[in-house]
Amino acid sequence: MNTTSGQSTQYKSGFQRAIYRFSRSPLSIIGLVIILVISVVAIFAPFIAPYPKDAISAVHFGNSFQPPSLAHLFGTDEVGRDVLSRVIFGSRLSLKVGLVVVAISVLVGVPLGLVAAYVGGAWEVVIMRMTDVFLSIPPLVLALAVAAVFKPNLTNSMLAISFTWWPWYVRLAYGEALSIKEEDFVEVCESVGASKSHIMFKEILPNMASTLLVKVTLDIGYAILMGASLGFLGVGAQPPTPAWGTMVSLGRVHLSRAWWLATFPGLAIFLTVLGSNLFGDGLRDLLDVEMER
Amino acid sequence: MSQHILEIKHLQVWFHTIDGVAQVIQRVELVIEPHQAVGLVGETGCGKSVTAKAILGSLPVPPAEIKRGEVIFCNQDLLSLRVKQRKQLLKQSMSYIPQDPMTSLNPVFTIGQQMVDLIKWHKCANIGLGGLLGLRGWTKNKPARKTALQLLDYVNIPAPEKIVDSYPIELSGGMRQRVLIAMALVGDAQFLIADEPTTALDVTIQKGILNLLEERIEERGIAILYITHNLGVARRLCARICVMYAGNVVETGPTLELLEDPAHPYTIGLINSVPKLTKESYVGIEGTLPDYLRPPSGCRFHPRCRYAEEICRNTPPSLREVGEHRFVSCHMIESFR
Amino acid sequence: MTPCENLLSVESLYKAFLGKKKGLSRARTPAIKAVNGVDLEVKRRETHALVGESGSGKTTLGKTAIRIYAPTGGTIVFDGRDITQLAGRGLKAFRREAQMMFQDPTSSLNPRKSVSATITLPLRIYGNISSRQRKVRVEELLATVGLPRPFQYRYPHSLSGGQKQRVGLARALATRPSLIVLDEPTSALDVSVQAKILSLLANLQQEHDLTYLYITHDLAIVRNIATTTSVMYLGRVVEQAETENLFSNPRHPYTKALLSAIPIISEEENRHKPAEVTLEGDIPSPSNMPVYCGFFSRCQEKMAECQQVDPALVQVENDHWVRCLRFAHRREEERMLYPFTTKGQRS
Amino acid sequence: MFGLFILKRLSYMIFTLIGISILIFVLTRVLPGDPARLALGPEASEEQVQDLRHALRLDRPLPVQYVWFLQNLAHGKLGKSLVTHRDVAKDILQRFPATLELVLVSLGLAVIIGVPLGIVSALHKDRVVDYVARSVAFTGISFPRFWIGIMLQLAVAYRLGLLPVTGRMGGLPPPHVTGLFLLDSLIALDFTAFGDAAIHLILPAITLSLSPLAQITRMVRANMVEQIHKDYVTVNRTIGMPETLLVYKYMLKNAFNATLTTVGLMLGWMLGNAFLVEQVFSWPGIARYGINSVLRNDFNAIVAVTLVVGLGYLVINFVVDLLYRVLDPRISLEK
Repeated sequence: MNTTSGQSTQYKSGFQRAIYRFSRSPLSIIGLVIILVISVVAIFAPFIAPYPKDAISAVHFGNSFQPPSLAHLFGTDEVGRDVLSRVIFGSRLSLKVGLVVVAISVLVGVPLGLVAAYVGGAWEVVIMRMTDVFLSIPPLVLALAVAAVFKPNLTNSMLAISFTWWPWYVRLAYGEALSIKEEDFVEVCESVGASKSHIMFKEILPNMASTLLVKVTLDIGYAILMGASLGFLGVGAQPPTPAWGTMVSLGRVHLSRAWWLATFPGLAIFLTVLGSNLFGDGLRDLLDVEMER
Repeated sequence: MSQHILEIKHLQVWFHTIDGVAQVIQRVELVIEPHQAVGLVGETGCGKSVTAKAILGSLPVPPAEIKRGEVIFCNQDLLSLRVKQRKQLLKQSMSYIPQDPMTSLNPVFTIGQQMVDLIKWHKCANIGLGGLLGLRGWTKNKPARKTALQLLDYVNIPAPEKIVDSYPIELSGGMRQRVLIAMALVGDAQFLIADEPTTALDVTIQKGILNLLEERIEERGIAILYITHNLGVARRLCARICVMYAGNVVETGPTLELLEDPAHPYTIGLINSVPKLTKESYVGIEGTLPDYLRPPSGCRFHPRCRYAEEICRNTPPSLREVGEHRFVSCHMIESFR
Repeated sequence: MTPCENLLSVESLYKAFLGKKKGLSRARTPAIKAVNGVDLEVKRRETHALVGESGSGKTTLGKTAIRIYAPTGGTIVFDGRDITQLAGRGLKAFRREAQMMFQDPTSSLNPRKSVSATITLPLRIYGNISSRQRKVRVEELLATVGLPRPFQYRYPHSLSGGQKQRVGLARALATRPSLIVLDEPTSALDVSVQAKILSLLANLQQEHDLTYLYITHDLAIVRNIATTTSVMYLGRVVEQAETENLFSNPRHPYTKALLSAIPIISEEENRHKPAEVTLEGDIPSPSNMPVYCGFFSRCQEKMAECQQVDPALVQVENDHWVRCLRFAHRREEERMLYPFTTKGQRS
Repeated sequence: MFGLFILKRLSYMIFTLIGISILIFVLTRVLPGDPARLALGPEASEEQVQDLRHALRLDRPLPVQYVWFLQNLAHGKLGKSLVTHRDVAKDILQRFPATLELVLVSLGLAVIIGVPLGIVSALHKDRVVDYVARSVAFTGISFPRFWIGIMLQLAVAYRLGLLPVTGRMGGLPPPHVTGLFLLDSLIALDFTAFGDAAIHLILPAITLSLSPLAQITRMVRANMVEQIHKDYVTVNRTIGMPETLLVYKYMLKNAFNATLTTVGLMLGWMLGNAFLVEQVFSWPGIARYGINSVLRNDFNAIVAVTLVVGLGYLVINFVVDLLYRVLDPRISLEK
């Protein structure tokens, strides 16, 4: 509705409206809270962790396999290191995996998707067929193959995951760009003589930003999950680095005797992924409604 | 009680949105006689579709709220009936033609399947498990399919046998609209609400549909509430016209009288804004539509009205009789007519 | 070269869209012949109306005429220069002289860009003026289309339909074009808003010596603003004449049907409408075009030979052309009187 | 019309399959890490490694290797596994039914629970049922499969001793007909074997089906909610069509088409994720075989497993596309 005679209604700007609607759905708030907590924990890990030295190398054979107690909230592992501290430092690694993988995938995938959709012709066939090939292999298998060939460490596992992840962004960008390029304002820019790159990156890309944001939020969680899976299979970060996936895999060996070794890192993964899922989904409902207007 | 087929008394509908409460329908009065075609005319956002939805009971109640008013149909107030009762009443005597033929038919079922379900349902309460599963054999059942074919022929669709087994996507806009009209004529309803059925169609096809509607309505003696934003279409089909502006009925009257000699300032402005074949000059109406979140006090047209006085700004006007079946909702009507 | 009388003239223009590719094979679904041999002349400072229903190819013709789409056949001459084969820099240079205004207000503005960003884009490409001058030019343009200055900071979702169309118009005026193609600019608007936009367009035509190619299906508007009118059906011009002439003496059966179908308001408008004509059936699909007269299936006055011969555009009066066999006999007489002016076979 | 579609899709599948083979072939051959050295281990002498390289034609230029590889592939010979020294094709044939059984049961579980849950939560949008369903969906997706597997093992199998911890069969497997123990035992009417196979299957199936269950619920809910806003729903409801008919016939069929693609995707997704579940429950399927071959860089096996899984993926997508066309007339009738 537009303004009436003179006094213009005080409209909540798009952003305020978004905040109001976001605050009305409890699930999204929980998601946001979880993500904030984990990011804070990751940033201030050295100060938060009760035994910062345990995270890397310290060894106290004395109190190995201590069950969770006041001194060691998450108990201690087979060499006596405090599991809580290792989990806290592990959050750094996981967030790094999530962010790096998503960043690489967006930087590689989105421009390819845009070119395939807008320029079309040979580009479209080559890019989309290549994407189909990559996507027709289950991601874990491909990542596993790539990670195993390299020396197993964190960086290689991140590259392996990105190697299988970028095609999803090509497909997302391709689908969105195809529908946006039908809009009249794209034709207007063409008729005014704007360059192809201007149209792709300054006209089409901003309009898919919201869908991209939703996928990025969800994918950070899934990338962490994939990273942990690779760790679990032994191709991720090697001990003693405190990676959640590896900790679960090692904890599994002593499962019967020390259940807490595997349980708490797994719980941490679960919480992170849950947080990013809830927040991402809340974001999607929010942006869809905004789209409808 | 009254011999009107439908009577709306002082209907008021508000919508609760995030930005606040939109007082969309302020006061709607409407009377429809049996076998009479009444046109509800107004620009986008004046609340004509909301009025129709209020009658049909398809207003989504969470955001919408019917503050007050009665919709008396066959001597019962629809608004106070329970859903089950209202559906039963509507099933027998009221039907509806939607606006956009492209999206109003279910895309994954053939025309025949949808019509047979409707016909079956009109006759008996339940349509049995076969109907529910949409088994292909089921739609071949003789009586319902025969009625469907008759109805399609009744709305001048060429080759109904082919149409019955085709999917909506295979039909043109005009053809789909005829199917929707056939569906609306399934039960022998005495009252029909048509929500701008021809807006999405081309002019020549629209003419065909209007002719069809006119003939069938006269034949069956159906009363119709025809909603449109096009005065010309209303003139062609309706005996009486109600002009709506910003949630109020501002003027009603017999079609020819109202168009030749409009009374309410808004109707005058509206008729003057339409480009005519006689090349009379057209001048729009100053200002813009009011904002329902902060509607202007008193008469909602006062910010755009030349004759607005102090009284117009404070007290909302009510419909006053100014001639034979002519009603106008304006305080200053005597001063300039 | 003296500016010739026609700003834009188009001869036997064709535009076909290739059908969808069938799998890897070369075969495609039949091409859709949107524009099927059109001749058109638009004089300077004139409003030439293109009238027709959906599927008649009027929008495609409008876009092809100013090279938004590349034509598949025929020639386009703009201000004396042949722009049919223009490409690259040449095409870009031409673009500033002809702009377009679109039908759907919401989809013609990028929702993520502010009003000033939308209007500045053409200025940045052609204006080569400093950013400060650009800001002044934007405010000047907003004033021309009747929008207050602070509107430049607003975004499309907070504007009404009419206001969005005014922004679209301001953008079209940015490069000071001489021709604007208006694709049903007011059909998505309400009557009261439409009237204001139409009067704005009329004033701008006087002030800036603009030529309009006005595409619409609303004959009442055409009657009020157009000097010449071409009626289109299935990608072809079936009748073209001075607007007065077309309304007072329509020749082609389709034009008569169109005129008789217009819903009118006042009684005296009836006098301007021809006898009652109602069409049955639907427009044949443009992919399998009949070889004979496209209107045959719906024509009330069809004759036997209408199904064999594809009629050519024939001059029946000074500046009044019809494409119908009923007037074909005129051609024989004409050959004697004006041997060289039958439009179809320009030498 | 259908013939053309099938032909087009088949050519498309073959094309993608070749793409996969090139991708995997390059991965195993070109990237650093000499397969022969890795296979024989550090203590093997240099010329032993050279013999192996020659035997596997690793010393030839890459294109020649690829052509040789394709010829073998054509004859169904996938080469010898460097670890078990048995023909890789046999290994895979022997293990594939185990994975298939696990995947099918898990998918069945996910669909049977997921679809109704999705419908119910869509119809009662933003009410208690909806929140419960959505939180179940979210937790389902967020659980790391391997972790939930371990937790189930710990709690149910180990502590409570209700179910077997690992493995596929307690006693003797039923006579081999299809390789699917449940089916074979039914065919042989040996109910004890059936019971034995079933209890072994419960934990891994639950673990594998958690995430697809969540995805299906979300997709069904999203599609049903999308249908609610469609014009034809409001029109039918206004005409007075009963809710049950409207929902379960008209809306469900529309929603079902889109759900089908998700089910297809889930089946493909499960093939990939069986790796983790089989590792946790030491389930003798090709996934576990694949992991060991990757860890030991037994590149013949890696290529074979990837090809088989890739082929499975493509076949599933093809079937889903075919069903989609049958169910939704719009696509095939598009003029």
